[in-house]
Amino acid sequence: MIIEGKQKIWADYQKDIPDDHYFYVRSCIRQAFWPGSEVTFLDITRNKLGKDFYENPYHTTCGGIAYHSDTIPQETAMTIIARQFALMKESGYENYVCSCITSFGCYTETLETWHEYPELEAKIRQYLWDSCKKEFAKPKYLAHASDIIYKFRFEIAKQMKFPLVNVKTGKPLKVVEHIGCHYSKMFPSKGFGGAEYPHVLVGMIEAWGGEVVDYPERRHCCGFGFRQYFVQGNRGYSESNTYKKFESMEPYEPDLIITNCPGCPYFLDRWQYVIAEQTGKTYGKNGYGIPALTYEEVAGLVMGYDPWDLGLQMHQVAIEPLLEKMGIPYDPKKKYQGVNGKDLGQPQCPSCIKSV
Amino acid sequence: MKENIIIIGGGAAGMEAATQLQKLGLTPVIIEKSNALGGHIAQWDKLFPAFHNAKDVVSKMFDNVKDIKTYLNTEVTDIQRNADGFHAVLSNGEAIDGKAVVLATGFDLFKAERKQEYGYGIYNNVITSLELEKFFRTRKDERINNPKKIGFVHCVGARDVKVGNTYCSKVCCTTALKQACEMKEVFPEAEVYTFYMDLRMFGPGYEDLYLKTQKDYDVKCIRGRVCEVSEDMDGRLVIKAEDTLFGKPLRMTLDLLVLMCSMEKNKSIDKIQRQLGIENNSDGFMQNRDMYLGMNDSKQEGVFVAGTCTAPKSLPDTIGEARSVAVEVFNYVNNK
Amino acid sequence: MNNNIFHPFVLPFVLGMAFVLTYCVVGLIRVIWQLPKEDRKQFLISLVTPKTIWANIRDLFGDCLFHVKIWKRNPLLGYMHSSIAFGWFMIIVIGHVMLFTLKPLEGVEVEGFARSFTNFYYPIFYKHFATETPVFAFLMDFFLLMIISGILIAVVKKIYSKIVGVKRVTKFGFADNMVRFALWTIFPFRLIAEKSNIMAFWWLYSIDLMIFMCMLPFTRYMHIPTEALFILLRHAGLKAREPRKGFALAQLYSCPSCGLCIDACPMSVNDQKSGNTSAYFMKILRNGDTAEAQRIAETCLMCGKCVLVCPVSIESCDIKFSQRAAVPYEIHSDHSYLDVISTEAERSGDPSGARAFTFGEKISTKPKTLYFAGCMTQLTPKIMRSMKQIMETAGENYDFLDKDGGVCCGRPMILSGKPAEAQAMIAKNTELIKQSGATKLVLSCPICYKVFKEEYHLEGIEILHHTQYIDELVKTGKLKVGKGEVNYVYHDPCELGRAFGVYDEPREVIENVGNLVKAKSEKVESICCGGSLGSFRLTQQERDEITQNSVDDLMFNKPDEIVTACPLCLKTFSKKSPVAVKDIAEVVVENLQANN
Amino acid sequence: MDFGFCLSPSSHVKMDSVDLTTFNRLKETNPDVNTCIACGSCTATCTAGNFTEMSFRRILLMLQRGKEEEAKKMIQRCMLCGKCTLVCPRVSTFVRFC
Repeated sequence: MIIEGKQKIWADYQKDIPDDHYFYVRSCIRQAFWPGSEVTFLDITRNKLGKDFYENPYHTTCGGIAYHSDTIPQETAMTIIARQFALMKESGYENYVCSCITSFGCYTETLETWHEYPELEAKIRQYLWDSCKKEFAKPKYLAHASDIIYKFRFEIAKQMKFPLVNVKTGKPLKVVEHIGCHYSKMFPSKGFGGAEYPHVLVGMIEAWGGEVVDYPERRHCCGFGFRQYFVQGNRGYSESNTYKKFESMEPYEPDLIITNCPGCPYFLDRWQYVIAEQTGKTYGKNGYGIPALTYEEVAGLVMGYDPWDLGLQMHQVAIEPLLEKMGIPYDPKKKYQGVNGKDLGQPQCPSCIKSV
Repeated sequence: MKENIIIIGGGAAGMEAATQLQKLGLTPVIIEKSNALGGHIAQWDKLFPAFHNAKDVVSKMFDNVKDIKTYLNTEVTDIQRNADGFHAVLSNGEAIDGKAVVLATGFDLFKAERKQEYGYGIYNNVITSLELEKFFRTRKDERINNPKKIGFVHCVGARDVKVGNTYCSKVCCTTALKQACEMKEVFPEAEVYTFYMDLRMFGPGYEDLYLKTQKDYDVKCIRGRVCEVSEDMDGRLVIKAEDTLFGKPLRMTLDLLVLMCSMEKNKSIDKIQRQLGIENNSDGFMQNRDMYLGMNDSKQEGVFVAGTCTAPKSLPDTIGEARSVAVEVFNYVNNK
Repeated sequence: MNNNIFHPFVLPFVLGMAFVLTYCVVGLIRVIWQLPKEDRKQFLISLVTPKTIWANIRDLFGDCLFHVKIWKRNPLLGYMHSSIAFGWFMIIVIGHVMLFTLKPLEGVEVEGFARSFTNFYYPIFYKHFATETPVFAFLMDFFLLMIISGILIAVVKKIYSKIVGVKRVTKFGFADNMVRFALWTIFPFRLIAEKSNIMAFWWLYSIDLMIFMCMLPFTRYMHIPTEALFILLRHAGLKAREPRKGFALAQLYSCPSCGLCIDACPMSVNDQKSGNTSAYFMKILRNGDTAEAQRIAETCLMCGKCVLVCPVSIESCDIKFSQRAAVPYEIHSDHSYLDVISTEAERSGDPSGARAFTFGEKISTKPKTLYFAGCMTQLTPKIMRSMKQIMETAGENYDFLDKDGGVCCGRPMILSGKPAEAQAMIAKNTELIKQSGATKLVLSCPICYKVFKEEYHLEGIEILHHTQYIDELVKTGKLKVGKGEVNYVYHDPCELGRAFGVYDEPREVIENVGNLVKAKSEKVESICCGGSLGSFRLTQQERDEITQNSVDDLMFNKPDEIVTACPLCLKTFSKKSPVAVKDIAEVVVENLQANN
Repeated sequence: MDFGFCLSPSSHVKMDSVDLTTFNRLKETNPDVNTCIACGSCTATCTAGNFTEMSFRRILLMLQRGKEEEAKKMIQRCMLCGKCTLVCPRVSTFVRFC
């Protein structure tokens, strides 16, 4: 591996991220499956880094899932997006930050399409007016939330309590980074590091003391693919893609997978359970899986947040071996207690993969 | 005194070598066995890749050699080396002496009937590339009767151990595509297919011709070698090939099948070649001294080779070699 | 001379004789034991069937003693063999006759067991023990000298084999050479011993006999006793089933490694490849090197020439087949897809897309003559076209069985040692042929012809190769041909000529259309074209050498064209021939008379 | 547990783990099998191919791409008629499998 070659690519694919004052929109999937992630993101950026993040309570889905499942036409998706932009305008912001990679892809696609076909933009402007009586302004900057963490990764590193290092051996943790396809595969110039060697998560891992695992199927999709997953009979196809990735990363014995997309951590996490049930195979040590976390969860962990406050009990793959490697104290009894000590109920114990 | 250089063969290589030798101050003598100069290229209508008229090129060559002593309908029957060079006896009874000999004897076209499974000489509508070229010149061939479906078979007699020729004949791929386009021009309604093993578009503009073949002429290239031809009840040709990219055997009915015959060594020169001590290479063509710096030189002093007598070549290759051989001969004569 | 009836020098001989007899008896029991039950029964019955008894006697004398086949090939070589074999036989016979006529032994009374023991060696050394009458003395000396004359030829042959018309001889190891040396010296020693009565020579003579007999089972000379058994088994009509058991074993030991097949084998054109010939195959298989035997079995072209030139009539091709079959295949053929093929009548209304063969498409009535071109002929459309023209010109009521591609005849599968797996194809073709209602089946491929003749049960249907068919059409006047000026040479395809002796019909046809010139080797001796499907191992280069040799042989009398009657020969020769190569049907079409 | 779906086998040719034993054995007795230029003549002329899916070219490929079972299944259909050998521009010798 010629690291200079990658560095050259990373240098070529850089983008401007404003320093402050962001309009934040949430992710449908992430707030459902990893609610701790977005909370942590806002807490870190607002309270630890002192940035201004505004959330408009009227914002909705971007329509991406319906769009990629071929259930709504592009004009509809664009009108939904135009409404989001209108909310941003009304709120007095011009730096748009979204939590979801699918959304990021849709926003980028929409802005690029409007750039190429101004008549389409005019048409959408009309649609938005007709439907909501709103007017939008295009954001000055569009960023994905991971871009913000990437931008401030060294500031986070300064406040770091538990670096990505195995406290027992003193060696850096081996971390797999998995980028959501729509982050930069459609528009390589819109992502840090481009499409082939995205730097957005690599930068975080390196800044926080981990070691990146560069395995052959690194570029491969997690297998979500919208349509593939939504139809039960097709899920084997989705699962097979994840399986291919795990087979490929297995020899590297990664300690952790870090992701920046809503679907990826979900599938990389849950399919480990399904694969274990179907084939009896697990990819971590001693019958455990490999934890697949979001970048906010990892940022929270290294900054010393309580794992259960981060919502790590929402992961199927047990997180405890990782916490022990990093030397993070945790109270096993509190794992299935929600906010205010509410009992969340325990998952039914899977037969092949260890959940505790 | 000017030096005689005996050039055997009056095709493209022979004519061009003679032209250049004359310019260098030597006296070339061309001995041609047929009744006209020009060789195979004179039978060609258009040249690849840009559809130049072969006639334009050949007539310029004729102009260049009009002052050069030429024997037509003449063969060398005997040649001996002597102190001054060579002494050649001609079939017309004359004899000439020369300082050096240039073998520019060219090629024979593969006899298509040897690939029996293609049915040349058996089925009415199987023709050779040369016959098609003649059709383009004369527009007369009773076998070509407004065909609706035309097939071209590549590598007939080339890359085939079954006929003893393992080499690639180099020009047939490009010729097939050129002829396919021309057929489309003559019969715009016809569907034209070529059956190839590899398309070897090695020269400048050839890949463009390939693109043009697909884009402008809608010629369909199928990767598979035709292996059997038969006739149906109506006398149309039924061919069998495998569409190897699709992975299925393919059958197709055609109205005309053109066999892209390969080049083979011209065997009528064998006796003279033996007398001069020139061996054949593993492909059965004449052996030159070496592949790089002795391309036009033979292992025998004073004997030079040019053009397709050493390997299949395109016209530009041949002309280049003819010019190169002229320099070789000039240096040889002057340094002696 | 000496009234003693015993002398220690007889002991080596007695020892050797006892050993070889024991070995032969054990071997005989083993071979018969290994025969499959039905073969054994067939063999025993043949021993009492008058017809086979006569054949057995004829061949035991003709082959084992007089070597008639070798005489036919080369009289000198024949004399060499028969002088030794017959001479020796006569010496033994006369010796025993003498033993009875001279009794009682002079001055000694020997009875019972001692008598028979004496009988055992007495005639071998009689001159030491007794005097004989002049008649016997003359006879014994005559045959002894006869043997020695044969040995003299053998010695000369060893030095210069061409004297007996043999180019290449088998190369032997130490044991073979040693026994040969023993054989060569036995009779000179005997002669010297008899004439001089020097004790040392009696000893040498006896020891020589012992060496000869003790080493006999381990050398090619084992063929001397085995051949007698082989003749009996052969006349019982057995076929080799397993490569190293029973009948095949008898054949392995009957091979004298004489090497006549080396010169005959088309592969010997390249000296380095003469190790692939039957003589070596038999030797290698006899020695138990099955891997190498398998290699040779798979290399062989199966042209059958070695079988026909073999002085012992060893069916080496059968043994090679059994060797091929002895190596188990991982893959078993599955030709069940042939079920979808049917004739049109059966298929009408069948939407399954099954392939149909149509009969009587061209003519309203059912065809009388069915033409089966076969796979190879599909690749030589000239033959098909010529056959069509011939049949139309002759006004035949015919149709094609495989105009649009047919089912393989099954012969190649049999050639590869998988006879059972050919059955599906044979059954399908049989079904299609029977459904056609034809009474005559014409084949233009000898490969097909062989299997149709041998393996198919087509009762009531005449099976003809197209050479025979055309000959018949010409002879009955249905086809009128004119005689041209072209000089043709005819190549006998292996599976037509050697396999069925169809030598004359094609030649008669050719003589009707042009001049027939002779090849250097004709008929039985014709050389395989090199294209045979029989071989799995020959490389292109090796095949090319064979083809070139065969072409050179055909070109011996400078014909204008080569004519053959096999599509495979046609294709193979076309590559190397300096003149046009044509099928017989093509030549006939070229010479059809206008008034047909 | 039945999920209503399952892992689909990879369609990739896994060249790293292809078992070439059979092909190498074939190559030993018949080095010509390496010289295929994928012209497809064998498939087109195949007698068995008239009735069923049969391609000698693909058999050789299958054996080299780890699809031995598929190859064997196809080989079973061969009638050994030898036409493929005759039309092949590269090889001369009839292949005896396994």
